[in-house]
Amino acid sequence: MSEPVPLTGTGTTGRGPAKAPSRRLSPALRYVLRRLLQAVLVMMLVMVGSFLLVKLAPGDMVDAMAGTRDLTADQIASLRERYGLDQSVFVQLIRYMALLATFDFGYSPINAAPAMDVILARLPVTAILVVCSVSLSMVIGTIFGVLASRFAGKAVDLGISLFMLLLYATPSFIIAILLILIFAVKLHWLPIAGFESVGMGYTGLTYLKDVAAHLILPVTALCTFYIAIYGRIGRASMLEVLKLDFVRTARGKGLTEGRVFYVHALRNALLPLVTMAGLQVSSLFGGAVLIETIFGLPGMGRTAFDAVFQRDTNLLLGVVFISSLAVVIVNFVIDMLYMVLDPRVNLK
Amino acid sequence: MRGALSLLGRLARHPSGLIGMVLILAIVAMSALAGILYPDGPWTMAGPPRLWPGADPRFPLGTDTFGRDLIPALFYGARVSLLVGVSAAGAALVIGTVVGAIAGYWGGWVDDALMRLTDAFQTVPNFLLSIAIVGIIGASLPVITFAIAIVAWPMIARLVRADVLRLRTYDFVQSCKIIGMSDLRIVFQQILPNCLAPIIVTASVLVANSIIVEASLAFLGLGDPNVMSWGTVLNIGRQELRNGWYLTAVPAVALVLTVMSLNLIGDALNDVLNPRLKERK
Amino acid sequence: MNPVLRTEALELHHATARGALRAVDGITLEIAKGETLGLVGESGCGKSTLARCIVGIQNPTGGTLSIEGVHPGTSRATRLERARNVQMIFQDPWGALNPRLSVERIITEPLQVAGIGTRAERRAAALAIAQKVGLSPYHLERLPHELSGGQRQRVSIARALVLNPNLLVCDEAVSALDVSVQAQVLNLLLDLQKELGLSYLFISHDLAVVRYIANRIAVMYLGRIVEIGPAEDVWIHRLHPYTQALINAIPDEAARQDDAPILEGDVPSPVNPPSGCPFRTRCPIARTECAESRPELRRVGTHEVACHFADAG
Amino acid sequence: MTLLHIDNLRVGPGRSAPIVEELTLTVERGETVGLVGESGCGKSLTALSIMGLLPENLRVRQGRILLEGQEIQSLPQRKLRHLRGEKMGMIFQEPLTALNPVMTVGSQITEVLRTHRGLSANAARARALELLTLVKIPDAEARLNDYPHQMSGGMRQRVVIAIALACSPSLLIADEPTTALDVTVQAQILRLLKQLQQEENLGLLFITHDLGVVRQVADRIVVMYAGSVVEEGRVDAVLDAPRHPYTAGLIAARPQGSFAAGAPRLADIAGSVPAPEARPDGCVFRARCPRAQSRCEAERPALVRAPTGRATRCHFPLTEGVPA
Repeated sequence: MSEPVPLTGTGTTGRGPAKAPSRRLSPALRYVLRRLLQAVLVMMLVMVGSFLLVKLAPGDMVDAMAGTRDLTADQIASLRERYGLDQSVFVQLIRYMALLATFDFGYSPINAAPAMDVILARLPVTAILVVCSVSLSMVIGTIFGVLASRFAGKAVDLGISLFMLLLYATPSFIIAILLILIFAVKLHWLPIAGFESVGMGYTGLTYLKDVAAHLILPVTALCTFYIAIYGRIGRASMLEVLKLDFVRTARGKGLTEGRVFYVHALRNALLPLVTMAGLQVSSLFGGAVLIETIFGLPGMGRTAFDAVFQRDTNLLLGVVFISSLAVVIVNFVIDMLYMVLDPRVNLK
Repeated sequence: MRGALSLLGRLARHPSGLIGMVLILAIVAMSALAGILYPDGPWTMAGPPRLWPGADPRFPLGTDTFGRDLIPALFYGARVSLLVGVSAAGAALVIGTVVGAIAGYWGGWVDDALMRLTDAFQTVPNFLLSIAIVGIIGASLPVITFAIAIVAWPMIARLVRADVLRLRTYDFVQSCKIIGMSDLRIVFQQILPNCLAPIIVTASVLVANSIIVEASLAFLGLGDPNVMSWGTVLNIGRQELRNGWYLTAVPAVALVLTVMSLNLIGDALNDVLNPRLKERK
Repeated sequence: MNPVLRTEALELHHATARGALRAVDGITLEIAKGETLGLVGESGCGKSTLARCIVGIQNPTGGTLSIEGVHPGTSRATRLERARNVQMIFQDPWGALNPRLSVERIITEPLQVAGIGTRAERRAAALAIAQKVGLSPYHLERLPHELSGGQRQRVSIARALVLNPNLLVCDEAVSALDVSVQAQVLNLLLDLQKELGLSYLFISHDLAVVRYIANRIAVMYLGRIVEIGPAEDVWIHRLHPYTQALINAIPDEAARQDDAPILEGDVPSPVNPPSGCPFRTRCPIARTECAESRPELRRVGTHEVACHFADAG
Repeated sequence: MTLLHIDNLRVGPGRSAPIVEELTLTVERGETVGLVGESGCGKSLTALSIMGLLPENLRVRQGRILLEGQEIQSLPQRKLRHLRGEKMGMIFQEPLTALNPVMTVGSQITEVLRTHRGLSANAARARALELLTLVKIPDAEARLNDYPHQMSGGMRQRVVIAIALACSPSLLIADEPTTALDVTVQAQILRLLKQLQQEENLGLLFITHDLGVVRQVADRIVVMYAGSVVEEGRVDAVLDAPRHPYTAGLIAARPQGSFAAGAPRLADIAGSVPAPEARPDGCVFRARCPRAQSRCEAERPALVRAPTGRATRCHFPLTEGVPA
């Protein structure tokens, strides 16, 4: 085969001119830093919002801290001074943000302890709920969505779509009650409430089994809505991707339909689902309030519920802050994951 | 107007659109007739307490723990659900559309600032924030509506922004700039009417979500104590789960049917307004 | 006589993550009344950005621009003033018209925005201009999606002409059309020019079309003009190696001489373009000087060329 | 044996309103056939029919497609799949979207080889490298690990060509492969395709709307209008002396010459292409034809083939010496 003589000696094809040597950051690092900065900004906005809510609450922070304890007028005045309530609103905001940034949410009167300690004690239960629900709903929902798209227009698709619609339209707390009625009240298969069987002194594997039995119903109740979401988005995303040109190229190469579907199309169709996970985590921290209250689980959601009814603003806003922080962290991790899944992302 | 009527006509020819519209019309009729059929309101203790459905022909759906008839409760509850659902969704729609349109069209730092604000609202767990707002300010219908709308608008804002970003590169928008049209007029008269389809579809989902959140708040005991909502009955039912699960089932069915009909309408709107997606089926 | 359009060292740079993107990098040109300047170049050479600067969608970051001898500002009044002098027609006949507005509304909109005439007068004006571009009153009541590609391009032209501008910027205006329709639109543009004394800035990647319609031709590469002059001279006595390569690459020309040298590689990125002559990385006659100093446009015979060695060989 | 033989093909959504009808076409080994027509004439659907990649709502309603004498239509999916990639490859218009954005270029080439040839990972990679070099991608070794978005349009199109040629097919279908490219890059790709076609003795079906491109690459030309072949013959013969009024119109409508001092008007073809469901009876071109007579309305002309291989579907063809 004869190679044509190149017309120029430089051979700079495709990539353009050699990159100018510079101190500029690599695109990937720039992307990570930008995302980090955005996360910090978002947390600062959450702090400002939290401050606004405190200002809207009847009584001020010190009233709340004083709570049921008897404080002298002097003590109250000195507390007011300590928290800067005699200063301008802007200074108060800065001080408040500084406190939040060090996880100092103030005192929780109903628990007679710093709000942060209360939250830390309740965090693990909620974390377990959220992690189990996200992973389960994502896997199950995606499978449903992909199946529906594989058989688009056929009976399987219709069946799955109807089921998704039912799950989508039923609020999680109604599912929770339904599950309790069936599996706890009628069938007695699973415990009705709580995180573990009290007073049994289980250890080791038995303990894990006991906790798992307690968690089956709450996790299921939290999952259903998002199974439907992932199913619907997954189906739509697959159908969208299957219309793209590269799918035709893949078929034109003579690849098996399975490879075209599960390797070429699926990888691209997964991208919007991954983005969804961030929103889901946020929504689960909200849903946990209902589910933990119904199932009597000692988590952050239940704590928020108690705080609302006992007017413990510090504790309530502490829960809001910690949940938001968790969501920001999850979103950051997802952004990093995205960088691996979609090689184009850090060019945007 | 003609466009709206023809849209309704097209919806009626779509199977899920038809089912959804019939159901939603029934709910609307319930809320409209509540005051006429039950002038005494939902709170009257009309009969013996804890009557199971069918036990007494005067109370086909039974009575609650205080002997209140469940049928007027359902009718008045429909009123609250629709009122809160539609007004919260409407408010979210307006905020979201304005924020999304401004961010998408002007771009630059305006876009950055508005999108970080949107991020912040999407980061705070929505239901938690709603509870915090209602819990701190106090439970009344306006506050509840506000608490729902304030967490719902970011979804619309993102949607509208994405669409405006796409449309603003279109040559017809460029051409409007060339003829010297003002930016506001370009956004609201030229661009936004072209994003209507996804906004309308999302609006139906938004109403459904708002209804769920209102019911959830009332279920937790954070509803407006002066109005009878489906959530109020659910809250009462929760305490009677072992012996009177019908108290949960009756409002739950009403809630699920309402939400489902709105979602059916949303799906149908999506098909009718985006013929592109329909080709595949 | 004042030229309709005059640009002097016009620049548009914008900052990107990797450095300044020099989309338009010092363009000096003039268009006289009734003249067509054909602007050719490959994608990314900045020809569309230049067009957008001229009609005022983008603001140049350097140099001057004057339309009918006036430097247009950015205030609303001057935007309207500019609109009456220069208008643009676009490539994609599907994206150039708002899908929700009737053809009549689309054509009368420029008048309405400028506050010209009553509703009835604007309607009459739309009717008149529609007739001129070969549309019938029937078309005025239609929505854009009810028209064919060629008809839509006629609507675009009518909208652009309703304010009686002197200069029409045509950005790839016939590139998306089938050959037979393209011929219809080209004929229309020539007829309108004869009748109304219009000037065109005709931007296209299709050299055959430019050769057909232009009096003068300018060739752009990486934000700069590398050759400009009367169409015939540029075409026949093409001096810049890039112009030569472009013309040799036209399939018809290539079919005639199968072994003509063709350019290797792609256009470099306008971010951090090559030092010296931007074309040197693909140039068949590049020498070391080309990397050191950037050739400016200089007069050679009847036209201008930016190359150190254009007349050497 | 003829490499590709399409006989009286009819493609459409249902029994009526076919998009492609009465299409007969052959491609020999080592021959380039240019398939020409304006948008909507059915030329791309013809290509997709050959590949068996028609969209779900369209189907071959009639006729046969034979590849090396084997009828494709009756083959089971599995066999047909094997023909794609092995015996025939295809290049598409839009190199931007034709490659999977989340897979490396290398893996998109090797998967063809592994599917059809069962090569090991190493062997497939070695062959992929060979292919990238064949399509003249500089620094091929490094490019194997690149993602498509890291390449220019011309480079991506070379990758698509490499994929199509991976298993050394005997038929290559190129659907407007240079339309989305700049003119200098187009010249590179056309030259590359021509060279590969000669070296590998490929049958090349080259679909385009650009008569200049056809003149440059093709041996024979087939002109389509509204779903049917209207003229066919050696490229020079057809382009220099068209017989069908549509071909003549297409040629005359192209801007030629002129330095604009009173440029001559182009001979445009009045009206526009009818939609498949609005095609008139008789000759589909008659409404736009300057030579149409009453017979054109009454009777659909047949594609009349001369011994020279020249074929025309017209009752009143232009004869040589008469200007178009």
